Amino acid sequence: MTALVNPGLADELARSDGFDADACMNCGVCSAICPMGVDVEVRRLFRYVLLGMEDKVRAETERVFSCLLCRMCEENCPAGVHIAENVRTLRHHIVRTGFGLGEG
Amino acid sequence: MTQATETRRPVIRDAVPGRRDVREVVRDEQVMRRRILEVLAGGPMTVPEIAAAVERPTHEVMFWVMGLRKYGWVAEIKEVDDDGYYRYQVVEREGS
Amino acid sequence: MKGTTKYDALVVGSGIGGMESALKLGDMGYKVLVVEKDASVGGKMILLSKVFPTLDCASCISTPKMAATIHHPNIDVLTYAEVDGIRANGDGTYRARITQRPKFIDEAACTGCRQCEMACNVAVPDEFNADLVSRRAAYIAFPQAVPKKAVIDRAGISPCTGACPAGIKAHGYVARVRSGEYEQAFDLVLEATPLVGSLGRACYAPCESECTRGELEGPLPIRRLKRFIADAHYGRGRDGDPEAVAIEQNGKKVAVVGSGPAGLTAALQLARKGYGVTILEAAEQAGGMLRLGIPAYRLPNEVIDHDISNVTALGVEIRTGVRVDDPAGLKDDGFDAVLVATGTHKAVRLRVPGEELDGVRSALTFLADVKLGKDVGLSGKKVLVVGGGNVAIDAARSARRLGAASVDQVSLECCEEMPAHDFEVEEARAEGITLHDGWGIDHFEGDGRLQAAEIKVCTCVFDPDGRFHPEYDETQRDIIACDVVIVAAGMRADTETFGLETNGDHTLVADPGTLQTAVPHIFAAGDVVTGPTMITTAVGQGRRAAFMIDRYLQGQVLDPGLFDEPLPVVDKDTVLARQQVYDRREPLESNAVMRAAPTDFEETEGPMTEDEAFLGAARCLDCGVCSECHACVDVCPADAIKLDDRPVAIEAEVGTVVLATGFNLFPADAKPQYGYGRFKNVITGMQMDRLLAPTRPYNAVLRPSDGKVPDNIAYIMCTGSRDETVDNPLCSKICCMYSVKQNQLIMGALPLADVTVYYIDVRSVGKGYDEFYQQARDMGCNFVKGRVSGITETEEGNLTLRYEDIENGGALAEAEHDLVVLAVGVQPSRGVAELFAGNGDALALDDHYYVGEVDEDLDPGRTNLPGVFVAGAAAGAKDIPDSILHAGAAVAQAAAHLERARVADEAKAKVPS
Amino acid sequence: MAEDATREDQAFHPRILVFSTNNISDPGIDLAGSSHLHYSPNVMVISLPCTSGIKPSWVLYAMQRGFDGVFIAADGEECAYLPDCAERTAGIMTSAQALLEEHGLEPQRVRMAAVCSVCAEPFTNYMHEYSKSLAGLGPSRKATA
Amino acid sequence: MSGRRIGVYVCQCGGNIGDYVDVDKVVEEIKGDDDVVIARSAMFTCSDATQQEIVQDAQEQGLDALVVASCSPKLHTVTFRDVAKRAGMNPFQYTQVNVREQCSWTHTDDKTGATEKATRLVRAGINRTRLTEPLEPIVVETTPKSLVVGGGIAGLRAALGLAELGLTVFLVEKEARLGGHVAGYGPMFPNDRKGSDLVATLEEKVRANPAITVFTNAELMAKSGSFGNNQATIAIHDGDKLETIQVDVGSIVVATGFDDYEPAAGEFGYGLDGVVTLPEFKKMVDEAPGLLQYKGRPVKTVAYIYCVGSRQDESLEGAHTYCSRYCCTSAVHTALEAQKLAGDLRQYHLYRDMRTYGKYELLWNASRESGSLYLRVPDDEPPAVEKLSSGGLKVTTRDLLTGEEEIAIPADLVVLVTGMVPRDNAELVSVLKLPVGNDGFYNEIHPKLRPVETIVDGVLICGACQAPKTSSEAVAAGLAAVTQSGAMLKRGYAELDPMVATVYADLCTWCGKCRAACPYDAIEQVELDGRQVAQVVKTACKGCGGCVPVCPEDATDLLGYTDAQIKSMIDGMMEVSCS
Repeated sequence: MTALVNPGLADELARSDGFDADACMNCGVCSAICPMGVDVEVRRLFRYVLLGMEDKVRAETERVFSCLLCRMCEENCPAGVHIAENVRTLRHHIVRTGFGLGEG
Repeated sequence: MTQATETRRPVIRDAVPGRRDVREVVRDEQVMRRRILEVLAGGPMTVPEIAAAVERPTHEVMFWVMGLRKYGWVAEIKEVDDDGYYRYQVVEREGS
Repeated sequence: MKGTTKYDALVVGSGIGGMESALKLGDMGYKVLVVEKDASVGGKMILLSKVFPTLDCASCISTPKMAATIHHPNIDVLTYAEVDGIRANGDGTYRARITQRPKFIDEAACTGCRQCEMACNVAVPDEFNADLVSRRAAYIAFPQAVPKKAVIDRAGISPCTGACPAGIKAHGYVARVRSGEYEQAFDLVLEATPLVGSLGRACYAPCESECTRGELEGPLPIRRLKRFIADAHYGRGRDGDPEAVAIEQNGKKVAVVGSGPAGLTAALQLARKGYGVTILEAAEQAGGMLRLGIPAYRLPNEVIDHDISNVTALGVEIRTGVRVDDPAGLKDDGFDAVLVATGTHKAVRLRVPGEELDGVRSALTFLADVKLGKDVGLSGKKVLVVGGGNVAIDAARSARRLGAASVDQVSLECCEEMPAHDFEVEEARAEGITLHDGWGIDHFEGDGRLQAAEIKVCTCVFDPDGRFHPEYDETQRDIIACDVVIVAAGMRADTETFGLETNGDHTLVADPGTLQTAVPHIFAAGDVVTGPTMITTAVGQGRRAAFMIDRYLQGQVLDPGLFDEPLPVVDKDTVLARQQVYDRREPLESNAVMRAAPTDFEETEGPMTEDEAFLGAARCLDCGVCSECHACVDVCPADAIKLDDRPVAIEAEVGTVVLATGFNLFPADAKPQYGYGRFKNVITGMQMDRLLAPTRPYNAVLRPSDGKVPDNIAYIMCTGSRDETVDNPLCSKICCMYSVKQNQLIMGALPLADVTVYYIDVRSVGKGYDEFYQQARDMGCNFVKGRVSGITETEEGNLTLRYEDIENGGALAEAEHDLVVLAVGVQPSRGVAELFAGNGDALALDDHYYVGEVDEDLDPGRTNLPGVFVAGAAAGAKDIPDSILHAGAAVAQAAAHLERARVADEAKAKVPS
Repeated sequence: MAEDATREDQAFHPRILVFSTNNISDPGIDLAGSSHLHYSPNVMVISLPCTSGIKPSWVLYAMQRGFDGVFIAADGEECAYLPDCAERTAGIMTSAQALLEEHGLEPQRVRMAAVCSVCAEPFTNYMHEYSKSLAGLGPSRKATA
Repeated sequence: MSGRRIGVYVCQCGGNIGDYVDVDKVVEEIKGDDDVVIARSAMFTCSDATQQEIVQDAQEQGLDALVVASCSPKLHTVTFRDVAKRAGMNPFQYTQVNVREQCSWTHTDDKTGATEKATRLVRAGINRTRLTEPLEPIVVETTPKSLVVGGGIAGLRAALGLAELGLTVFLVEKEARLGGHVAGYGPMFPNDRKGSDLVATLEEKVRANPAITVFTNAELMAKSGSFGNNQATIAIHDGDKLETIQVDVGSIVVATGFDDYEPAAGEFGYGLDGVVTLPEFKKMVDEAPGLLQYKGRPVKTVAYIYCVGSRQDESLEGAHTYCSRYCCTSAVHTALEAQKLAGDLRQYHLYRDMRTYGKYELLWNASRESGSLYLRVPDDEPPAVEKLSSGGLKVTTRDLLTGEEEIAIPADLVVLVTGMVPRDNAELVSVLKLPVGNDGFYNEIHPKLRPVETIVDGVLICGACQAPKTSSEAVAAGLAAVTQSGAMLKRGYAELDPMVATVYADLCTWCGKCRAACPYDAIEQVELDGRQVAQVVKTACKGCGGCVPVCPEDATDLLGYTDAQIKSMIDGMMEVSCS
């Protein structure tokens, strides 16, 4: 299944909530350092947003909410991405737009 | 008053086990030389074997054995054993 | 090289960029000065295993360049030297201040044979092997060093040695003991003084007070180590120095008046130099205060005998029972020079009523009588000792041993202020002596024979100017019944008959630097000059006097500066700052046996066992690095050790400056999640390069934790690079390639080992580089995209890496490896801008603290300062070919700068004034 | 002692001539000395700028004068003179072997290996191995005599 | 007896030699050898005292040659050559015998063996010395002039640098204008300076410098000569006219640059409307009138495909397997420039490894933050470019950073990030005999020891003709070539090592083998007494001896290492009969 890139999602999140993961260099440290283990792969999550893969983001709703917001990833991010803020942003967005709600 | 004296000596700390400063380990080479040579007098040994015999951590023994090797007191036997360790033996040191 | 020298160019640093710059400028005909801070030229490249992508041997490439640099007729190289500052002259030229650090080796004589290194007793981490193994304080940097000459690493005089008034190399003999070289340790002390055994017992050890380890758990037992080596030596029945008897006599004769510490020491020193020395001693036995003043439980007579035999073995004659009243007259007996070292043997009187009563006596004669075995008849007597000093304590404790019914001691000072050492007061109390501190004697009572002493409270001992001026509270009094009073109120020199000028306290007047008296051939040393002091002070005086007498008799100038001109003492805080953590090592406890009522003069302190000596010496921190143990001096066949070498300041006028100061490697422990420094099998790329190099420290690739051949090695790329968390967003450019190079070499050296590289992007840019990377892949090296987030250590010392396996679906993964190599990046070298401090224009650095290039596009290598250029990695991360090309660019412009200056000068010269 | 000496004398210790290069392999051989590594004193070294300049006739001449083997310590890739140094030296080796065979000597009496400026131990090992293999061949002059 | 008067000094080096070699015995053994006038042992031969003793001996005994047996020649050859000179001898009639590193220290276990060996080595040294000839350094006057081939940024900077050293410069440019590729560039990384401005700055200085003569529409036609002195023939086209001139130059700096990779038709959709190469795109951005446009249409989305023409699979015919080094950074920088233009631009980069090395990493960071999104394409699955019926383009790829997802990017423009390829310079290669590597770029002698020198004496290479480079790296290389020229020519003369090859003309039958063996063109064919013979061009010879073994007549020798000397050394090693 080929996904068509859609910059609209990232734009909208940036505009409404200040989402910003542009600096990410895709090194994967955030995923690997997460004390929650395999549950939250923020790097990939952000990438779905950047590429505009809305269905993928939707499918990760549970993960987005399982994040402890402990900022371990943020402290270790070599690119200085505000990861926790972005996760919060995503939650806000999901709640606001009803993403994933009523489906579980 | 007491506090001032305390803060004047911040470098003094108890060691964390297994984390002796490299300078400290290296300094002990001169003292441990005798022990290690004594132990090796019984025949060649690997670093873990020497460590067990002198009752010191293997990584510290590594420093000492390599120092002794560098300065001509011991040499390795060419073949590695099945576990991947070289054995070291005493060599006659020139000029001594 | 001294004074100011003119050069066309100054090149700072002699790594690959510096050597290239110097060679090319030299070839152009310019005079070049290269200043290198290390002991060899070559920089970091010479330490590498091989170089990518050709896998040339780094050494084979570097050594011809190193040799060419050092032998080039137009290049002068200063190694082991620092540029302190560079000042612009304003006309495009510069003036550089340089310090040639002392190498403590006569470079012309050194043959590079490494015998000093093999003999050296101080081990420190070998920075040229990335701290994987030790080196010695005396060392040649590495096997291919150019120049191949030794240097001795000296941070200064160790505080213990610096504290010794006798000039004994305390650190030196401790280091000798640590290596099990007891005889050499003995000889080292004997260099300074014959009193090895006496000082091992009776010295108050100022060295221990200064010992840096004292800032931690407590000082080393330096004095007892000296006793240990004396015991070991004398116990072997090796009195004296048999070889020394063969000293060639120079025909001159010296009389030494007095056989105390100063006299014996001077006699030994003079006899060694070939003088015929005669000691004239007024007492029945030789030894001075050692013999007559120090009780046997502290210093047995046999020990003094042994020590004196060190002197007599050299042919020194000791005539006892000979009192000299006219030192000058000894010239008539054929002595060319005289040393007066008669000490202070006259007791100071108390000046209180009743002092003349029978039963009141001086501590000096009392102690002498006891030591010489005379019956002093104290058995069953009530004894009162007057005084608060060491002599008083000695007298009290001696009285205790002689069967006195009771021993009381009266001291003007209260306990804490008593001049006696705390431990002595404590020991006296333990032996049952009753101390009345803060009391003074009012008078003694008795009818011909002493019966009691009346004492009164002393309120103040000294006046505001610190002069002895006791004041009393006359209302508070007490009476102590006593049969014998031993007065220890001080002692003074007995110099009335000498016909020499004296001070108010009867000490002799002598020049403090030369110890010469007003009568040229008479010198004076020891307590007779200084008043009562310590044994070590007297020993130091004896050494000084001998040195000066020798110069006097050789007809040389008596310059105090020539005697023992030591390096500055190393700062203790600096020493302590060398280590992050100190392993607690409790000091050796005293083994002195304290009995409540001792009845004999057995030594209270026992000997040290060999193990105790080892452990005691092992606590030494090697403060000065070099211990001055003289092992190198002993073995150097070329006599090239020059411990009196000192820094030399050099100034150079230069037409241009090329900064080739290179780079630093990222300190791997600044990424604590990778465990460098904690996990033994986490090493840096430089360490792996050393393990792979032909001059490798382990002779194989082995795990540092236990010496196992690793079979599963991981590389973590971008350690300290491309990483905001360590404030370095830059790519270090070289790490990918050096890792790929190492991958290939490891696969060659350990065909069975797996190699995995955790990377973000493999940056193999350069001629043949990408092909080289592909080759590593083809050889089986495994490349995993994902930055490792953290490492944990297993019990076996293996390492578990956590990472996201990005390219294989992004699964989180863990992998276990038995060796991890951190591909550390580069950092700017420090202190370059500071070289130009004080100039109107500072040297501009770029945003990342590398030396700034103001026009990288057209003038790469040009800095903001006219005539100052930067070559190689000092301007940013560069691999070897790029560094060489960059140096070429810097040199082209430096030469153009010189050329412009030449043309301008010529034009100026042509203009008629 | 005297007996030992006699026995020693009777044993065959091959004489080896080594050709080294001034910049690369000779420093490697020097390093073996600085590291006090041991090999037979019957090994003697002549240093040249580049092993591509060795004449095959020198190899034969060495045999005729009593050497038992010639070892060429080549630069390999590090040669600063000739990029094809390794191939050239290999060619010289081949010619020398042919020349030896013409004169009834075993081609194994000349050998070549890359020795770099820090190859102290490899060089020592080569000398040990080569001494051993030449000892197996016996003295060279038995053929020419 | 040769009549030579040789002094032999055997060093004890303290105990370093003396403990393991019976030095006195060695001296005793060789004392009676032919021509040995003095033989002594010394505690430290290198000490000042012994050096003076040698000088004194030489003067008293009329020594004309010297042998010192001590440590490695690497330590003291220079020292004792100097002693020989001070003693009035020719420094090349000195031999250093290594009895420390190669004798005493390796045989610490065998004093008898070490002593015997030392005797043999010293005797070899004496034999060699007996056959030495006095040599003087070859002094060559050099021509303080340089020729620069190629007027791109590297060549221009080199020309200027050479002139600044005081050398006379000729600059030859094939095209009608100077400046090469860079002249056509707008802002360049990393300092955003315009390529055209950089070139203009340089050109102005070059044109104004009286020491530089510029020939455009010109080519190097022929070259001859040797170290420091070359003759170059330059052809200058003036319309249909062709003029040739000859110049004498000391060095030739080749800075002929690169070509952009030209994708094949259909390669990543090349040929489709909207598929352009990086240089084409850069020009579009440089010249964009405020808004990025392609053929009049505004460009909203750009997709970059990296590594086009670089890092190609080696199994492909004529593959460019190398990485072109500059293109990642150039594409990133161009994207940043494009982003500065008006309009809301979306940029997608399909890369393999992002190679923004060193400080260029900052550009990549900046580009990500300015609206570029990067996708990692699999090495073995190149992205597909297709033309949509709507007129736009679509690029499809799997993005390794997003799991297994296949992603499609609709794009107005597809930029093929093309690399550098070597120029077709067949003529120049044949004129200069320049070595060319497998990748088609010119090869230096040694990338680390001599990175701008070629095997052809005095011919230097710099810039992108050697390997892909950025502009400032090419400039640095150009200046390095200036430095190398200066090192050869600045003093007006050069002293070359006299230990060079020599030909015995009487033995030579001219077969040409020696000439073929010499990569340095140091052997020429000359007529001598009516015979064709070989002759060594001393100034070109590097002294490797590579010509010696190839001569079928044994007519060549390397001075200092002659056939007779080597054989005499072998004799010396073998003539000992140690008691």
